[in-house]
Formats: sequence, structure tokens, C-alpha cells
Amino acid sequence: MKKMPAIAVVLLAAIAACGKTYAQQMNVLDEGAVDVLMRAAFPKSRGEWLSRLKGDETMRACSNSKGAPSAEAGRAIGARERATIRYPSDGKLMGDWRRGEQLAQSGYGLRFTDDPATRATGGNCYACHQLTKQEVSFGTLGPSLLEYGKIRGFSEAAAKTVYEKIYNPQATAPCSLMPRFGANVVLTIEQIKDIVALIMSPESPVNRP
Amino acid sequence: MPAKPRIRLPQTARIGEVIEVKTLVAHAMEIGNRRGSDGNTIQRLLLHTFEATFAGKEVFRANLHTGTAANPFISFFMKVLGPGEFEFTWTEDGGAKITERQPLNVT
Amino acid sequence: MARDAEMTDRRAVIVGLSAMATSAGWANPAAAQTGPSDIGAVLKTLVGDAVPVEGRIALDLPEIAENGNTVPYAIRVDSPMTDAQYVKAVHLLAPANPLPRVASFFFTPQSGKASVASRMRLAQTQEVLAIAAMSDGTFYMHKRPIKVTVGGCGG
Amino acid sequence: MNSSRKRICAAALVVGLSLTAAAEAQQSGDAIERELETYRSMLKADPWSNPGMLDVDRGEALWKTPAGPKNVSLEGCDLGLGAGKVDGAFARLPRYFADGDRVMDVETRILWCMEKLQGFDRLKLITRPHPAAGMPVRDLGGIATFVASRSNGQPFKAAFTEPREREALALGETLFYRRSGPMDFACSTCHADSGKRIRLQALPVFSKPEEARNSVGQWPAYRVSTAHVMTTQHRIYDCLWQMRLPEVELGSEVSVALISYLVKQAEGGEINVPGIKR
Repeated sequence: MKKMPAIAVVLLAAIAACGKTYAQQMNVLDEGAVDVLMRAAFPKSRGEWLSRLKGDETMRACSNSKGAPSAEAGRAIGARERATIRYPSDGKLMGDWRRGEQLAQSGYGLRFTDDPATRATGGNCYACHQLTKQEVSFGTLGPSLLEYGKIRGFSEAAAKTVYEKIYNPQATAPCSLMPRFGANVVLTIEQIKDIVALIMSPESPVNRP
Repeated sequence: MPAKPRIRLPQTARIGEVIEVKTLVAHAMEIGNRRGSDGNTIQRLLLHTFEATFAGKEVFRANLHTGTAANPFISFFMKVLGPGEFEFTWTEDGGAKITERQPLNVT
Repeated sequence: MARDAEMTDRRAVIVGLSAMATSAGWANPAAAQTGPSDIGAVLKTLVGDAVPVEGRIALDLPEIAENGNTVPYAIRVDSPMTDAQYVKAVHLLAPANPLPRVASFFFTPQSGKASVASRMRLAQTQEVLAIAAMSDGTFYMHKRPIKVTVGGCGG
Repeated sequence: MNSSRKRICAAALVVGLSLTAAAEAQQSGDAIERELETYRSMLKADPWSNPGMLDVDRGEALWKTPAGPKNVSLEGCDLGLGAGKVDGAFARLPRYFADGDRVMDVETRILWCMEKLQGFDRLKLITRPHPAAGMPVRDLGGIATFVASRSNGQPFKAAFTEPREREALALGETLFYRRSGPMDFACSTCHADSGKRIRLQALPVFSKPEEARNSVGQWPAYRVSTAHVMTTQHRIYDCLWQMRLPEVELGSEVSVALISYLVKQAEGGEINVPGIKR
């Protein structure tokens, strides 16, 4: 690859002001130059994959603030993301908790080796959350959801909160670590309903430990 | 270039001493039910037998099945009755053999 | 998949196993460990009509395997390892694997001690079984539960 | 009881129950963590049982054996300390190489030597550069594992004094926090908060030098889940794959920058290669 004069200039400016971190003044980093380097590092990217390399406005706000946006930026993210949420046309927020459990277990989908025709994309909830007593292999990046519905009295309001949280967590928690499953079309509305059922249904193992 | 088996013997051994012998060999130990990147099932291919002789006499043998992990590590023991050389042989499905020799420094 | 949240009490397993063995439960696949493999038939080939007795075998195994592809283990059988009395073979079985046999190790009096270490594959949470064939024609056995967990970013 | 008090009580109850469930989860998590530690320590207990050692040997043989269209060995390759000098070279990488006019980590440098010295086609070397599960590490990765192992016991001490090295660090840090892909993931999503795990796998926090020092020096590492040595470039490649990004090129500015950042964070940490991991 050739030299990268554009980024060199901005980075050197950053380095000149740099104390403890290597790119402390993140705002002087030229996003365009980073975009060019990203494009070069993934030479096989075509079509939709190209857009994956460039973040949207919300992602850039989160990246540039290392995940801690200012109050003002946070409000802007919240408003923008809230507007993305779509609700089930039948008005029902809960599907089948058994399918929800399968989705919670599966981390398949959207990787360049994955084939959507072979296997549906999963939600991979257990990667980050405890959900049931039965599954001991759960992550802790997100809070435990054990007995989530039971604790909240299985209320309709709680189910709506869960639905919205899965659809777009950044509507209420700007720069949340959780994917925007609905807004980014990672999961379908039907799949989100199944996961809501896993978390909120009285019959679900989440609520029957 | 295939990896050469690794053998770990004590640097020296006395007559009558029980020594530990460690062996490690590179092999996928294909079970026969995995799918390759082309979607086709990868044929079963195991190292099914491991034999160790010392001074020409068999001192240890193992039958390895699908439940043995890839790149098999095996540690076993032998009482040293005299000087000699180890010969280790791994036999693959189909009959191919991997052989490695190493003398034991008996003092 | 790590479905068994509760560890089975080891002593209870051993007692249960002995009961199964003495009631010839091993010969009946339906009474044996749940799993796709015919463990009864495998045991028949290894011990014939003999009834293995619990004891003499020490099986060093983790309680949880972070990954089932490589599970370290060591087996040691208590024996004087003399020409008159020694361990001929040790068989390791993982009854809930698609195929239950892990490995068989063959010793001679010159082995000095009947002790081996290796690495096995476990398809799921289960109880692995070690059987020792002694030079006098008797058999010993030992069973250990082990959990296998799902791991990694991809689940 | 008036309605606002009811709401407060309900809220308190919710919080209380949540805490109980969370405490229980924490307890069971700790027990599992202890048992997993037994497994990990059993895997590490005998370095002679680490199959990655087979690739250290293989890498050494590959380093010394003439190969490629020019049929020369890599003993003429300069890893930063002079042609053919392997001992301690990995501990000082990544660094700027004037001949290639760029910053290179160990794999990028070996790739460069295989192309320039041995005459291999670079494009072929970077096409499917990493092994599928069950397949051994490729030659380049085996050589990298050998080279890295020849810095065992030494601390990471790459200088990062050259302007281009500083650039790579700054880019690496920027990329570490950069969100991309349909899941909104950045490296920092999983590696910027202590004590967290994915499923049961503890996540090293690379933004904290003390954690980086304990982790980075184990790579390249033998991974039992895929039964092969995974190199650092492969580790990055796999993380980006999980982040739902396209296939990153071995030796790209991006992967070298991320490795530079990790190595700088791990400065002073001891190298002990190959590690053995889940």
C-alpha cells in the first residue's frame, strides 16, 4: 500500500498533542482517512458489505466519544433511534418462548461464512446475558435477565420495554453495547417477539427457575 | 511440510527406574462426521494405533478411537531394564505410518 | 450443550453404576447412559460377561470442560505391576458421544506403573467411564461426571 | 396505601428481587469460573502436551529450509535485528521497516520476506491465509509461531518512537473504539470493561495495561476448539469476522495498527508462546 499522507498529517497533529493515549484528541482524527484505510483493509468487500465498514451517525458519535457521549449527544442519539422502532402489525408483543430460547442460544448469522438459506440468524443473547438456570454458559456483558418477567409481574408495559430494548436499545441507552437488533434488521419482528416471550412469558424457563 | 512428532524422555535414566515418556503427534483425527468448507463430509481418518517399543520389545500400545482429541498427546511409563532405543509408531487408517526413534541415555 | 445445571453427586453415580452393573443393565442399551451410541454392545466386547467392580482406578479430570474438543485426563490404576499381577489394559469410554470409545491403553509388567495421560473429545455433558482389565481376568471400573459447556462469541 | 406509595414499594420490590437474582447469578458464575480454571490449568500444566509446540518445530524447519521460486531459506530475512537474527526479534515488533516503508508485525514481516526473498506470490499467501477448524496453521503462521517463541521470557519492548510507528498506534487506538457492522460492535464492546465474559470466556481488557500484559504474550496460541495454532493476525481476523465485518487482509494497515495498539498496551508483559486456549 502507498503512504497515507492525509492521515499522517492529522495523526501527527494528534500525536503532537498526545500525552497518555495515542490518539487522545480523537476529534482531530480525519474520519475520511480512517474510512480509506478500512476500505483498503477489506479488499473483498462488495455491495452491502461496504456499508458495514462505515458507521452511521449514531455509531460515529459513539466511536468518537469512546462510548460515552455528552448529555446533548446522547439526547440526539436517543431521539434518532427512538424514531426507528416499528411494532408488530398484529399488536402482539410475544411469540413462542421455545423459539426464543433457540434464538438466544444461536450466534449464527451475518458473518461472511454464514448462509442465511441454511440457517436463520440468531440473537446470541446468552453470549452476554444470563437467562435461565439451565444454561450455565452465559456471558456477563449485559445484566442477568433471570426471572425478568416474574419480577415485573408479567406486565404489558414490561413486555413493551423488552421489545423496544431488543429492537433498538439506543433509544433509551445511547451508545449501549447491545446491538440494535430490529433497527439494523439483524432479527425480524417475529424473532424479536419470540425473544420477548422467552423473557416475559410465565411459562418460559426464564421465569420458572 | 508435516510436523515431526515430539518425544520427551528424561535426560538420563538408571536401571530399574520407572520413567515417563511423553509423545505428541500432529494429526487431525478426523471423526468422519465433520463438514468441510465445501459442505462435503470429511472422511474419517484416524491414527488408530500407537505403539512404543524399547530395545525391540513392545512396552506400550494404545488403540485410539474417535473420542481421542486431535494432535494426540500420550504420556505413559516404563521400567528401565537396560540400555536401548525407543521406536514410536502411529498407524493411520489405510495403513500409513509415522515413525520416530529416540535413544534413552541409560547410566 | 450444557443442559445439566446440577452436578450429579459422584458417590450416588458410583452406587448407581454398581447397581446397574450387577443387574446386568450394561447389556441392555436402553438401560445404559443416554446417548446415540450402543454402549451395551461396546462393554460386551470389552469385558464379556464379567462384572466390573468399582475401585482401584483414579481418573483425573476437570469438572467442567470449557471446550469438548480437548479434555485433559489422566488414569492411574492401583497395581503392583509384577509378572504375577498387573494391569493389562485400560479402556476409556464417553457413552454420550456419537461413538463411545475414546482409547484403550495396553500395559505390561515392564510398564512399572499403569498410568497414562492424554486428551479426549466430549460431545456433551456426560459421565465418562474407565475400565481396567487385570491380568487375573477381573475388571475394575470408575465413572466420573463432567460438564461440557458451550462457549465463545458464536455460541 | 396511596398509589404513589404503591409504585415506590413495587419499584423497591423489583430492585430487591433483581438484586437477589443477580447475587445468585454471581455466585453460580464464581463456582463455574473456579471449575473452568481447573480445566485451563490442566491444559497448561504440562507444556509438553501443547500441540502448538509441533508448529514451533515445523516453523523452525520452514525458516531454515530453502523454498519458493528463488529457492532460498528465510535465514536472510531481517526481522528488525539484522538478517537471520531471530532471538528476541519478536519482542521488538511491530516496528517500521524502511525497505517496505511501513510498520509491520511479525506475520506481515514474514509475508514480506516470503515475497521479496523467496519469491512467493503475495496474493496467494494472503488468500485463505488462516486454517479452517481441524487444519494446521499455514506455513507463514507456523514460522511466526517459531519466531515468537524465540522471544519467550522476554518482555514486549517495541519502541514505537518512529513517526510511522506512532501513527500506527494512534490508528490502532481509534479502531479499537470504532463501531462498525450491523451489530454496532467495536473491539471496546467486549474488551473495555473488567471482569466481563462472553458465555464463559473471560474477556481481557486491552485498555488496561495490566490485563493486556497477561494476555497478549500468549499469542500465537493453540486453540483446542479448532485444534490449531491461531496467530495474532488470525485472532484479529476472527474478531472482525464475529463483528460481522468483511474478510480483513493479512498484513493490512488496519490489522497491523490493531496489533500495534495491543502490543503497546502489553508493554513489559512477558512473552510465552504458544499459549493454549479454549
